[in-house]
Amino acid sequence: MKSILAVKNINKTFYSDWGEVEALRSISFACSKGEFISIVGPSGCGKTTLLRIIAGLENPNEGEISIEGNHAKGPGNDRAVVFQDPRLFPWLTVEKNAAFGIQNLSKEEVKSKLDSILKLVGLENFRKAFPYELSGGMAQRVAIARAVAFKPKVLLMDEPFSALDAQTRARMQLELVNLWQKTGKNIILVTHDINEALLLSQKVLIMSSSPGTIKETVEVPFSYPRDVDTTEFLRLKKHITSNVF
Amino acid sequence: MKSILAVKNINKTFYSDWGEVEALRSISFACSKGEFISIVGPSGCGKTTLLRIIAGLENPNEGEISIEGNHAKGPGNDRAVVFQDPRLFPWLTVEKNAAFGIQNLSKEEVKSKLDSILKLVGLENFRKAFPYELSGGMAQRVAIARAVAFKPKVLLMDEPFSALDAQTRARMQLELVNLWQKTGKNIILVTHDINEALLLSQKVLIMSSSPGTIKETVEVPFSYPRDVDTTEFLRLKKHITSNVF
Amino acid sequence: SAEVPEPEKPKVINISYSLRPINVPTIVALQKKIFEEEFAKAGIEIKWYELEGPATTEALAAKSIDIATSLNYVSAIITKANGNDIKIISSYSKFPEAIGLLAGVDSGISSVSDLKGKKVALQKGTMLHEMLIRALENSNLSTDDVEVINMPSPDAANALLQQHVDAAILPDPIMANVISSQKAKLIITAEDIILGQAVVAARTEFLTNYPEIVKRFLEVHNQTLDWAENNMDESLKMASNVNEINIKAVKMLSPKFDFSLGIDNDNIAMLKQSASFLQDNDFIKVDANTETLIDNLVDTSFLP
Amino acid sequence: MKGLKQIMTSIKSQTLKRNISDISLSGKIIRGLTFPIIVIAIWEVAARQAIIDPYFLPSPSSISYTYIDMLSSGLLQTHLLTSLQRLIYGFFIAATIAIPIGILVGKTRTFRHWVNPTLSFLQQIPPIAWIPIFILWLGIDEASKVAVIVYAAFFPIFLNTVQGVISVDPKLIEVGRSFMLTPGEMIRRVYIPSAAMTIFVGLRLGLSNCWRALVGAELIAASSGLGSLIMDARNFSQADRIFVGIFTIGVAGLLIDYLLRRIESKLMPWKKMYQAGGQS
Amino acid sequence: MKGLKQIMTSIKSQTLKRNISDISLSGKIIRGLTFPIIVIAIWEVAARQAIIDPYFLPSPSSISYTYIDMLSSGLLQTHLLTSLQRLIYGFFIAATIAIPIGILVGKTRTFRHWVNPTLSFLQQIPPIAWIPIFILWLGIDEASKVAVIVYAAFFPIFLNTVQGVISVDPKLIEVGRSFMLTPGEMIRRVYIPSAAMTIFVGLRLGLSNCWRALVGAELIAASSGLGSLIMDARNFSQADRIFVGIFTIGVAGLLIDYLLRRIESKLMPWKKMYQAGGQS
Ligand SMILES: Nc1ncnc2c1ncn2[C@@H]1O[C@H](COP(=O)(O)OP(=O)(O)OP(=O)(O)O)[C@@H](O)[C@H]1O
Ligand SMILES: Nc1ncnc2c1ncn2[C@@H]1O[C@H](COP(=O)(O)OP(=O)(O)OP(=O)(O)O)[C@@H](O)[C@H]1O
Ligand SMILES: [Mg+2]
Ligand SMILES: [Mg+2]
Repeated sequence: MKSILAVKNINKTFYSDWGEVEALRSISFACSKGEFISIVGPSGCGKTTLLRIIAGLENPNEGEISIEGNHAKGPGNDRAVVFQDPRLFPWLTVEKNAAFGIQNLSKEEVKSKLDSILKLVGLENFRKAFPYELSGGMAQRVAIARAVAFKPKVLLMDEPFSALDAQTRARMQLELVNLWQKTGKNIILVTHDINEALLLSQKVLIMSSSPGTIKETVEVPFSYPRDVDTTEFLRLKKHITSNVF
Repeated sequence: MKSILAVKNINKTFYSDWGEVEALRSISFACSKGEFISIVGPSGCGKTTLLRIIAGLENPNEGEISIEGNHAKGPGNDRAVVFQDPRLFPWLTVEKNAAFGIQNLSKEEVKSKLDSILKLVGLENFRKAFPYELSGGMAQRVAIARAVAFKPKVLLMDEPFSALDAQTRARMQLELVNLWQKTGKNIILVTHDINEALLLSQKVLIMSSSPGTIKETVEVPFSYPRDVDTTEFLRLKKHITSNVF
Repeated sequence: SAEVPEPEKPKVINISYSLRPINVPTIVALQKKIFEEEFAKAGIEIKWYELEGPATTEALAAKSIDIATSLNYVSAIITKANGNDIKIISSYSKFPEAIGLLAGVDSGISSVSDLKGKKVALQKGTMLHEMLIRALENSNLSTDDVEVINMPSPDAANALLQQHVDAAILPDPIMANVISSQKAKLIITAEDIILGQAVVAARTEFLTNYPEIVKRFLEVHNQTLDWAENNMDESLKMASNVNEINIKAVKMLSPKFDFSLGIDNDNIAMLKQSASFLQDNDFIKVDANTETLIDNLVDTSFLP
Repeated sequence: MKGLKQIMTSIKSQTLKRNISDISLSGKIIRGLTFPIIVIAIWEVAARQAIIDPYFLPSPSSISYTYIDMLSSGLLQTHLLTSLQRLIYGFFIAATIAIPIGILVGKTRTFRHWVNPTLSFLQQIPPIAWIPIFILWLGIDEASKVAVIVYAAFFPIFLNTVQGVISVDPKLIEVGRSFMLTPGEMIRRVYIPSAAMTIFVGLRLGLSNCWRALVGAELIAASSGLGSLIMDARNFSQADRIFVGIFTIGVAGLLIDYLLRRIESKLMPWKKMYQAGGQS
Repeated sequence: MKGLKQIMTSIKSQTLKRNISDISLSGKIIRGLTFPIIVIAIWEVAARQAIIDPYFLPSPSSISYTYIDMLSSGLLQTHLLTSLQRLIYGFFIAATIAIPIGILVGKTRTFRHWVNPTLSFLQQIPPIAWIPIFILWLGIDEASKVAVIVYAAFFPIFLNTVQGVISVDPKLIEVGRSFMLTPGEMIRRVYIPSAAMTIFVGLRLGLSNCWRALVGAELIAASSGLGSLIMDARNFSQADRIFVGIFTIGVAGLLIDYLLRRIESKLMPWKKMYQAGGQS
């Protein structure tokens, strides 16, 4: 299969007055077209840093990212990010925040697109609200809407659902899988939840910390929609939890 | 048992240019001395608003909060808050952020206290780091350290562990229960994770949204340390998930 | 002789003026648009600019104005010495009586010789300054015997009234105002001490290009003077209206000003004295010959 | 019961709102006027008791007579309009230059290195030192007066714009980058809204500098304008007219300043977050 | 292998760091000087070709002769020191008044209503209008000159402090409130560090206003000082001395401005977040 995204031998160290932090060491993996990959690992292991490097927002000390075979320097139209914190623009309403990345569309098209996306994230009644009027989970949902509306080839998501309750989260997860299957997008999802990773993605990269490395890559062989209560699922989860983490 | 915190008939509506949001309606509950209560509910149901009202940071439209029988207006030394976002001071290092609330202690005492607390949250190697050098989970852990170091009677926590991976979270949960048992503090924990609520608290308030009301109060009869895999635990969890949510 | 080619003429003449304290000829000229009408016949436009202080000499040097009415002679000499190529073509006004040395009523000063050891406020580098130094010389004192405090005249008046200084040299109408407060008294005026003169000056380039125009300008000025002379009351009323000071004050000030045109040899000699005085006191840095400086500066050939 | 409660809540909310706007109307004005009125009252009494010399401080009542005189003769209006025109030209020119350069300097570090020392040098120069140069380059008509005003307004606007741009939350800039905004879009959609509050402070400071610079500007060949009014009155020691000039400048400046603040809060409804203390 | 790699990384990091500070040293200075040097070069050529009138713009070389003259006679140093002293007094007094009032006004809305209109009025008044009043109250010695400078510096510092305090992140204020900070602690530990960057812009603007106000201040009975040097030179149409005064003010101002910015970045190491683009 053709690889749409290739991460080659990334090293990243942060230098501070008080010392250095080796955040990533020798990270390599590839993502073939339409693949849904998730990255799990303990807090501070470098998940966000890796995602930021893939997004082109941070330069690695060594190694490179290539998209469809081309060396990618800096951000691109082909990737969109859901950051770990919502990062909404305080001067824009919910709908304007969600529409932030939309380009080259007529007013009507934008409107109908917004309608469907805001419904998707359950905020159709909060179109005119400003970010300071939202709850933590609502803000994060606006951020998801903003990234999805951008229609990138690769969707990079940094713990997008961690602020959500089980029910909302389940709905959003379902919608994400739907979106992925319908559009054939690539998705790279950072999460700290092994369950979520196994439920959603085809491949799970398991990272360990200090320095952040990929400890194991697990293929998830189940078909969609997945059931968390099957014995195979539970066995794989137990395997990861006990052996890897 | 003497109630240390009483929440009496709270109503809260937010008025905006684009409409009003009735965030809380007729919320009443009491928290007896040393009790550990958690509040669960869907995103946007008013959990944070309720916690903020208890903390004295927001005024309800109706109703009142009393601490040990006294009407509490505004924040007090008796309560400390872990906010939903870390809210660290960007100009302070990790250790200074953690020590922010500490008062009337000698330098040595502060140092030893910080040592133990930073170890607790696993950041002993990041004492001198500034907030922008931390990962999302690390920042949240500093916020927890800051609230715990303040030594309040009532600890109010708004989804403190939602940014953490399973392992770190489990460790922090354990430490929280230890702390609670050792000090006899009251803890009110907002979470969107029913599992977490059942694992940690003695009483779970289940909220529903629009308007935010307390739908059911569930007593958790298990002794500590708790095991999530017992049939009683799973039955209670299933009950809540299917009947209440 | 009808075949003589039409002399070149400018499209516009830019003229600076000052209405203060009571420059009657200019007030009359502006009110009655005398110059405008006169030069319109030749197709020349007149543009007036109210200018004060160093801005006048700067505007001359920048060729923003061609003729400056009412430029004080000290500025004229200093700016000429520093290379501003202008010429004095006539006197505009003489008003030594409108400048005076005032002393606080409680200062114990009743003559110039009492100034020894006292604080005198005035604006340095002006004719006020020249007056002080000359008055001191006349009383066998020097600048070292007094403490000169450099201030613009309005502030100097303030300082005198509040007894921050013992004496001040002030021009009218500030002088009159201070005297009327009865907190200060007049010791001497500048009469017979300094020229106390404002001159009509023009850029040399303009003079050489349009000598006839300049002559005409002075002629018209003379006509204005005649009119003012013959209509004294009306002129003074105009001055009162334009400057918004009451007619009584105008009538009091008016006799102190001599607006007649022309520069006689006495006047030139006085200018030369002033120039060498300015040089002696370091107001003119250049090692120029003050005699030739004034000879180059004054040009009486345009007078009617 | 439920319906009644809702109505009650809604009434409450409305009275609440009315109360807030009440404070912002009459209450605000009364509070704002208290202090000046006390000063004026003391001053009037002191003047009547001849405690202060009318040569320096004429009594408020005599100033107001002069005020009325000058108003009814239309003279004051002429002065005000002339000055206002200069001021508005100068202010807009300054803003038009200072904001774009400020954004560039704030955004691009290299650019900052190139121009910072030069600007930091020019910033200190007294306006009066510019006057000869302005006369030379711009003549003695309106242009050089406006130039003095431009110079007065430039630096507050410039420096506050730079500051505003530098302190834009880097997280939001990253969002812009990740959505591939062009540099122009980045400025329009991220930098300017973020920096708007700080830029507005610059505009307000710049505007007040304009008023202050009027006297200096109108030293250059002005027969009309509030600055020249004050200067003339000074030369004639007419204290009442000086005060008329000062009050006119002060009040006109205050009104425009108020206008600017109104525009600011209209442009930035989300700014109230900073009064409300919200969460995001 | 691993050890080698670490050494390599460390060397890289060090060269990286050195490079950055390299730019901040010589490179910065060279870039900063390019523009002024070009201007001076063109100016010198134009002066030699007699394209510009030396009456207004003497050639840079002739200005530098005067400069050297005035330096060797010690005259310039005296002027500079006199002015510097006034400036430092004025600046510190202004900062000492403006920052506390600014914090109060920014923090307390009621207080804002009381004083805002008055301050907004006073802000517009031309300094020259104050001179008679300062003379009345403070005499003609140093005090009234310093007062003019205080007035010049007050408003930029004040308004930027207010702005800084108003835009403190309400979330951080809530943290302070929930930790029961006393009002004093709140100011010291939350407001001031948050507002520091904006206050520093105010200080820089205030300082440059001080330099600009020197001429006005030294109209009052000053026999020495850079402002009076410029005024005298203007009255005597000595353009070379005007420029000596301007350059001295410009360079001295630039140096102090630079100093202020150094202090700022020393006080606020976390400020680099805004250059790095970090996360929190
Ligand atoms: N700008 C920075 N400067 C210095 N160190 C940094 C910076 N950003 C991240 N780090 C460090 O790099 C390491 C990895 O951080 P990262 O944010 O990638 O972790 P993470 O896996 O996303 O953790 P979490 O799950 O808690 O969000 C951490 O030790 C952090 O302190
Ligand atoms: N300052 C505010 N202004 C207006 N509306 C607000 C404000 N704060 C909260 N709300 C509204 O109140 C409701 C409850 O918000 P709250 O933050 O309490 O939810 P929550 O239960 O904490 O949700 P989450 O789990 O997503 O954090 C939401 O609908 C939100 O839009
Ligand atoms: Mg992260
Ligand atoms: Mg919440």
